[in-house]
Amino acid sequence: MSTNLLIWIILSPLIGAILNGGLYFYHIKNKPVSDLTFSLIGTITPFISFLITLSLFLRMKDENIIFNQQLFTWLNIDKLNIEMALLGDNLSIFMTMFVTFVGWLIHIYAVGYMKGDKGFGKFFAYFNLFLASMLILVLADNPIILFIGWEGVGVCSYLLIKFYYGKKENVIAANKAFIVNRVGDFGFLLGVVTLFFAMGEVDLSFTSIEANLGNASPELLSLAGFLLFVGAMGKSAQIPLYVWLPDAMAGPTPISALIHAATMVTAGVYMVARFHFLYIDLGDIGLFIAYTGAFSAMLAAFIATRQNDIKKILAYSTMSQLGYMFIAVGLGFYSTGLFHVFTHAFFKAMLFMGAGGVIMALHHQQDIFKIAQHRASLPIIGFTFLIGVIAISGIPPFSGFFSKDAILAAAFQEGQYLIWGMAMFTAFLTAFYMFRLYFIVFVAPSPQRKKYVYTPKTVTIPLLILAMGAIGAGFLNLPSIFGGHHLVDTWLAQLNSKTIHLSHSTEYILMLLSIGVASLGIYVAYKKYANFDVSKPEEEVGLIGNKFYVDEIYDVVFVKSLKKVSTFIDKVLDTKIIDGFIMNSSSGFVNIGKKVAMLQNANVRFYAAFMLVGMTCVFIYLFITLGL
Amino acid sequence: MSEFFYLIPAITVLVGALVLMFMSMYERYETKDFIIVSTVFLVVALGVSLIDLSESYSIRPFSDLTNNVLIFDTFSNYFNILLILGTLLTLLIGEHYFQHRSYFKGEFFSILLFALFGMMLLSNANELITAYIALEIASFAVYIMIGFNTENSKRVEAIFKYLVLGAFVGSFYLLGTVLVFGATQTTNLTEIGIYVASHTGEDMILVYIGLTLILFTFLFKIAAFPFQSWVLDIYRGSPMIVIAFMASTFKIAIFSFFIRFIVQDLAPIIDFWDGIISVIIVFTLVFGTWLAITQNIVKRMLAASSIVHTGYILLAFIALSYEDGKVINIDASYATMFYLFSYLLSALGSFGLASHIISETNVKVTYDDFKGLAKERPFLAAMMTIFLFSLAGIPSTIGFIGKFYVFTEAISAGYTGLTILAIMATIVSVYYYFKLIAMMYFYPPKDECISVEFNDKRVSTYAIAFVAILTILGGVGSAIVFFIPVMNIDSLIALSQTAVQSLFIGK
Amino acid sequence: MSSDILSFIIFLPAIVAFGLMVTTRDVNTIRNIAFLTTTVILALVLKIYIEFDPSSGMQFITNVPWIESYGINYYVGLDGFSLTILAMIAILIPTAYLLLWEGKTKGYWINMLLVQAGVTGTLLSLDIILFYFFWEVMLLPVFLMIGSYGFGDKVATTIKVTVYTMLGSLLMFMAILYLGVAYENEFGTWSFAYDELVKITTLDYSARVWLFLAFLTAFAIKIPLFPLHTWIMETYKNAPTGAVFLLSSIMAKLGVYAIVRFMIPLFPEIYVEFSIYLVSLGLFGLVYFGIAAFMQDDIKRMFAYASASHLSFIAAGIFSLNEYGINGALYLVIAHAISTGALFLLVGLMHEQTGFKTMKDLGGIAKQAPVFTFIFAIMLFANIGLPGTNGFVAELLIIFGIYEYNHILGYIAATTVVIGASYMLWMFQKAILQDRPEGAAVLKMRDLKIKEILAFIPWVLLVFFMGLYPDIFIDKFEPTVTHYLQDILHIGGTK
Amino acid sequence: MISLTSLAFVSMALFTLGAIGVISRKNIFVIYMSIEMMLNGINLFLVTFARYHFNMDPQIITIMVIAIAAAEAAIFLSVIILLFRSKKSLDTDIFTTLTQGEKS
Repeated sequence: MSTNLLIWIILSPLIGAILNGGLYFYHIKNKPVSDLTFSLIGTITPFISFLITLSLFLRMKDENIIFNQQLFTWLNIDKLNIEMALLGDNLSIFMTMFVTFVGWLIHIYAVGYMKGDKGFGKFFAYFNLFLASMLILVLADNPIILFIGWEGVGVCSYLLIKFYYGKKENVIAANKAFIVNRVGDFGFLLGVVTLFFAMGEVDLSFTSIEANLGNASPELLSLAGFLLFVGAMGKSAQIPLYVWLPDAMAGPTPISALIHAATMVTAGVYMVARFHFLYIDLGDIGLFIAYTGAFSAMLAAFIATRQNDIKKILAYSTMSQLGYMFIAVGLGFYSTGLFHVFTHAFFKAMLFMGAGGVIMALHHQQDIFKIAQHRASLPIIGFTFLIGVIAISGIPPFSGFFSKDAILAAAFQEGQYLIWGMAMFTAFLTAFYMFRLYFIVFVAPSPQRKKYVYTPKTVTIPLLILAMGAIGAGFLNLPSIFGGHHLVDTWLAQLNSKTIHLSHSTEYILMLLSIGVASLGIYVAYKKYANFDVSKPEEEVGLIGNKFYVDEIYDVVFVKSLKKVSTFIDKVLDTKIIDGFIMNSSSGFVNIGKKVAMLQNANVRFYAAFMLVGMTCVFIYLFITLGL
Repeated sequence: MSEFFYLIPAITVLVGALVLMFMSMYERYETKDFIIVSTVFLVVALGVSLIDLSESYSIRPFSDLTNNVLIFDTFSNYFNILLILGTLLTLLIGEHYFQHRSYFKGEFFSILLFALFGMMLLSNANELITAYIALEIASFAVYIMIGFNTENSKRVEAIFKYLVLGAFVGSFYLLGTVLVFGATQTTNLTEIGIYVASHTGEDMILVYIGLTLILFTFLFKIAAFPFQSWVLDIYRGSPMIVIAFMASTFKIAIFSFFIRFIVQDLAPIIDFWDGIISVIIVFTLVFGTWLAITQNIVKRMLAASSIVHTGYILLAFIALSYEDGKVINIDASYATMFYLFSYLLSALGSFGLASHIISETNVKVTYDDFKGLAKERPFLAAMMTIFLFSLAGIPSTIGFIGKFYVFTEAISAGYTGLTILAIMATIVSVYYYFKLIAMMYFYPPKDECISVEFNDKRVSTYAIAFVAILTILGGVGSAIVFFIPVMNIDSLIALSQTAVQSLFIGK
Repeated sequence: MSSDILSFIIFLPAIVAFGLMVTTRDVNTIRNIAFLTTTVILALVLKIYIEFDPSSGMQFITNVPWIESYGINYYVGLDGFSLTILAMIAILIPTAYLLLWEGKTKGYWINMLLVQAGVTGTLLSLDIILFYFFWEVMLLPVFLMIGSYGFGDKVATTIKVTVYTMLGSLLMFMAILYLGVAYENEFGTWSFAYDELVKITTLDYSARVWLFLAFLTAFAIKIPLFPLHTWIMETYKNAPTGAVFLLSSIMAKLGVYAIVRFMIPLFPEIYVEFSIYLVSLGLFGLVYFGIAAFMQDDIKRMFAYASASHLSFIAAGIFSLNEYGINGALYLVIAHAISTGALFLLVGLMHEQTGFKTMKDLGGIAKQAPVFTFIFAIMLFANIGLPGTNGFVAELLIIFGIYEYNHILGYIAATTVVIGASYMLWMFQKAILQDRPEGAAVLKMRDLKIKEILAFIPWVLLVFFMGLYPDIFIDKFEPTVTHYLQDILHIGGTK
Repeated sequence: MISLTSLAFVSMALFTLGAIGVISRKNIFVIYMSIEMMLNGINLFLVTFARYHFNMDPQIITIMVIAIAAAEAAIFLSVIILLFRSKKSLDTDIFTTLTQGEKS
């Protein structure tokens, strides 16, 4: 069943981007364009795609069909045939749904947030472009087209991080993000290539890949699976390619951060789910993924406990939540993982928006202790922030609880007790550092009295909507023990992911455990920070405070050494050795020439003698040949 | 009186020489008049010899009287044309120079024509002593021309050296003749040829030795390896215009005689010297290259590069070889002749242009003096560039086609190694030629080198331009610009073919 | 007449150049007429591009004798390969004119015209002597440009690059003559047409290897491949913008083209024997030059390394000898020509404006010249092969090709994704984006004029159109590649 | 009668002496005389052959050679005069100015 609407989901934000870009140039070159124009274009276009998605979703629900749009043959060489085609199956529509929805809310939020910024128009151009690429990524029908979107979001994040390019650090952060992502893409591309040749050069659409997996040898398949996951590591900030995420917070506070956190980084999870048919048979690779996720989750949680920058904390929490998702998909519980993606999108978006509100209110102050010192009274933000914090710490009945708990249960059921343990511990840490954040920013006693700061409607309304999501989203996939119907799981049945079939008693026990762990974390945080003297802030010290020195190590191992090699090649190898060899040999030739030219001493007798010698030699030769 | 007809060019030149000699007794004639007169005679000679350019003939006029020492055929005619052309262009290009130098009196031009006469005689000579006399006529004339300005000690030193070495080597030539005579009892090329063809082993030893001695003179005049030393000094010491004349014509004259001797008469034994000449070529190329890259005086650089060019020509020369009764790779001789023509144009152009430039002042001697010429006189610089390209064998000039022929023949004769060496020499030559071009184009002029007054609207400039155009046409040919029919390269080759074929008439 | 259109395209610029040389001294007239000429040529080329029929081989052939006594013909024609590159040249040059518009002298424009004639001739000539003829002729104007309008130690640079390239081409000349003689020995007649020379069978193994190496040297110097690259750094650094543009965007590509057109068909089996080393060499160059580019401070010097890196990658793609590799390489030829050409022109503009071309002096450009920065960014991302731009398609295909050729090498080839990005982005950051250090005066840098923006629009469109819908472009030369692989080389290719 | 060999030997000896003289002597006059000596050696050789082959051509050639030598002498002497005038000396080793160096 094909429809022409799919492409418009992508096109409408794309057109928005182009319009905004053009207008922006007009704005800076000729005469100013009002922010209203930009914001209208910027906000309406995502809404249109959301509506389209919604309509498609409803049709799918009624007629349960999948949409599929063939645009044109993108490339057709020898056996490599790549169609520019879009696929709207349950998975992609599910993803599109909340990407467009949350994205739309973010746009509205941005209108309020970016008010008065010089680059208002540019910002919306980038923003729409980002959404468009994200949608390409989601709706693509084959890995190559997917890769176009994949890199597209990479570039947009680059552009947004370096949004204030005047400052060197921002640009460097952007470069870091882009290059680290390229490392991931390196893996992704090779994964596709390996897959293509392993399957005997068949058509590359997902359906045909799924159909032809049989042709490939298992070794090559697991290699391809691994390489693809390397790509996911880069995009979704997992060990060892996570270093770019915290730095990415340099973008326009905190919206680009939000992009990275809520939307883009989930691409990796989505991609793995896309290739579920590949990973389902690769147990060991799956396990590897799960472990990577678990370790990333724990590492991030650890680091987050000692960070003072509100955005950095949220960034690390994102990373740790992504770890959870990878645990799920690694173990084959794709729908569970995606469900966590879904819920996470809501509460994490809300948290970032709240943080943004706070930062905005305090004139771009990001250090939580400074924020605490001269605190503003932000009732709505405070309220919603609390919801978000509870949700992420996994306290029922908030959405985070259900999704996270499902993952824990899954790990337990698979018998991966180590992973389960780590995840549990991470849950504790999560609750701890999130509430640390909350208590310091909103609760801990502050020296001077609060002054009320007005927050624009465009900021608050999306917050409230998301808050509802954060509360209610969990019920969409209510486990059967609460009489739920696993709506998400059933919707994503195509992924034929494993399901939880533990005995109810064990499930109850596990739930209680996780709740207990979470509340323990909250308690500790309360003890330590509820009435913390914010005038003497904690230093970011020690192993954890310095993020385990990973950045420094990378810097030494990769950057510095590369620079050394490069200098060596340029200064020594090329200049001295290769070129030196050529130059010296030529000058040596000339020098011999100078010596030889001495024979031209302008003395006639010498010349005559010279000739005579020559003639004699000839004659000796002659007599020999004549045999005299 | 048809036989006499073929003598007309040579005789015209001789008469012209005498007329000029007589004219020079009277004070009232200007240099201009002498130039005009000599030009007239040359043009007549050229015209006459052009008449029967393409027909193939070979006659020995008045054989009872001259006893077959002279032979007139298409071959000699071809070379005569080149020689006359060279002389004529030298005159026209030098017109500016002559008028700026007070000491060029009437005799100079008669001597010039005498030199030409000697060379033409050389290309007609069919007998060793006649060849020697012709050679000496030409050489003596050139000696005098070099030292014509007796005030300048450099000129004198130049003749002195040229004279001593020339006479020294000349005596070897005579010795060779004697030995050959001792064996064959004749000095007539044809009879020598018959003897060579009919004898082997013991009888030939003297002939080999004698011919080797004669070969030395040949190598001396074309400045091959052991005999190259004189070139740099003589060129350094002589007036530019005389060098232009020597460089372009003398080599041709020498080759005309020796190609005739080798192809027509000595065919059966030519392979005997291949070993020697190969070694000589190696040394000539390497040595010439070494000399050329180290010179900073342009004259000397061009002189040294002429040594290298000798190497190229010899490369084609040894490609000739003999198998079961006939010369194979006869094409090599065409290649040689074509290369001679191309070298005539390029050398004449470069030396003549240099002489034209320095004619007002004495500057433009070293590389540095050429700085900024392009800004000063762009058209001269452009033409100089063309000539240098041609010398370096850059495509679109005749020099490239010449090299193409020579190398192709050398390879097809199996001298791959030597050809690679020649290619290397060419690569280096690019360096020293481009250095001059760089000087002309990439630097601002030096103040003391800016010659105050000059007008380039004069005969010599047009002559140079003419040579330049020939150089380009010779390289581009008719087909590249196929919608504009012009001089076709093939026609030149065809001419030299008929010329060489005429050597075999009556055999 | 339609067969002579190629000759017209080749000689029109030369004739115009000579005409202008003798007639006028006014720079503006010369420039305008020259620009007009290039646009006329562009129109003609587009006409050809439309008329061209991909499925049949050589087209628009002119074949008249030039030097009969040695069987040398004036033999021109074009197929998919040459058509693609011809179109590329025709599109590139007018824009370059518009970018170089101001402050040039008479000789500059005349040289530009002559170069165009030379490159077009080189591209279209099918007789190998004719090819050599143009191959040398096209260099001379560039040398004049470098020497006359260059910077720094320009004369030494000129002499060096001259001798360097002559070294290569004369070795090739030797090889050509040897082939010609071999052909004459075998068939009794002379011929230098490439489709005749491939029939030679009598050469023994060692001879073929030597000839192959001679050809390889000539082309490797031009491309350049490791270790024959040492001339480019100084040259690119000291040469004027126009010359660098021509060298990097067009002439280097001709080296690649010549490999495809002459070298591989002449010695297929030697080639196949050596291909593993050649592919490795190309990839080594990719990494080596990429790393070297990392620490450059002079932008032009960095671009020298960058394009050396890309061209080694292209060469590797060609050498991999399968449909993916060759198609990708050809595609990258165009993509790289556009992006690098644009970058060089923009950097040249920046150099003219600010007087700097070293990163440490530059900075804060983006604030003053947003449009400039915008186009710079697009070209930069096209250059590092961002999906959606033409660079990506090409790199993807080359990676596919090399992977099919050899898996391990395929993995190395994919590093291009990372290498290219790193040094380019650092340059972008240091030179364009970030502000100059505190206290340093703000550079005065004008934004692009409307004329220049218009000049760039076709390039930008091409970048994206070729990136989003490559198939229609590739269809123009893909059949040629297939035919090439199957009928000329009798290897690979299944369709 | 005297054998060909001995006569040939004498003439070759003359010739060789001349050749050695050219390269060994400093004075230009002596150099000139050495060259003449070489020519005379050749003349002697010619005459010898004439005698040996009972052939008159060499006699004529001899006379020609003498004539040529005379012409040579004319130029040579004038050059010697010029050289002496310029440097007031006839030592070959001082006439070595034509190397690289100052302009002409």
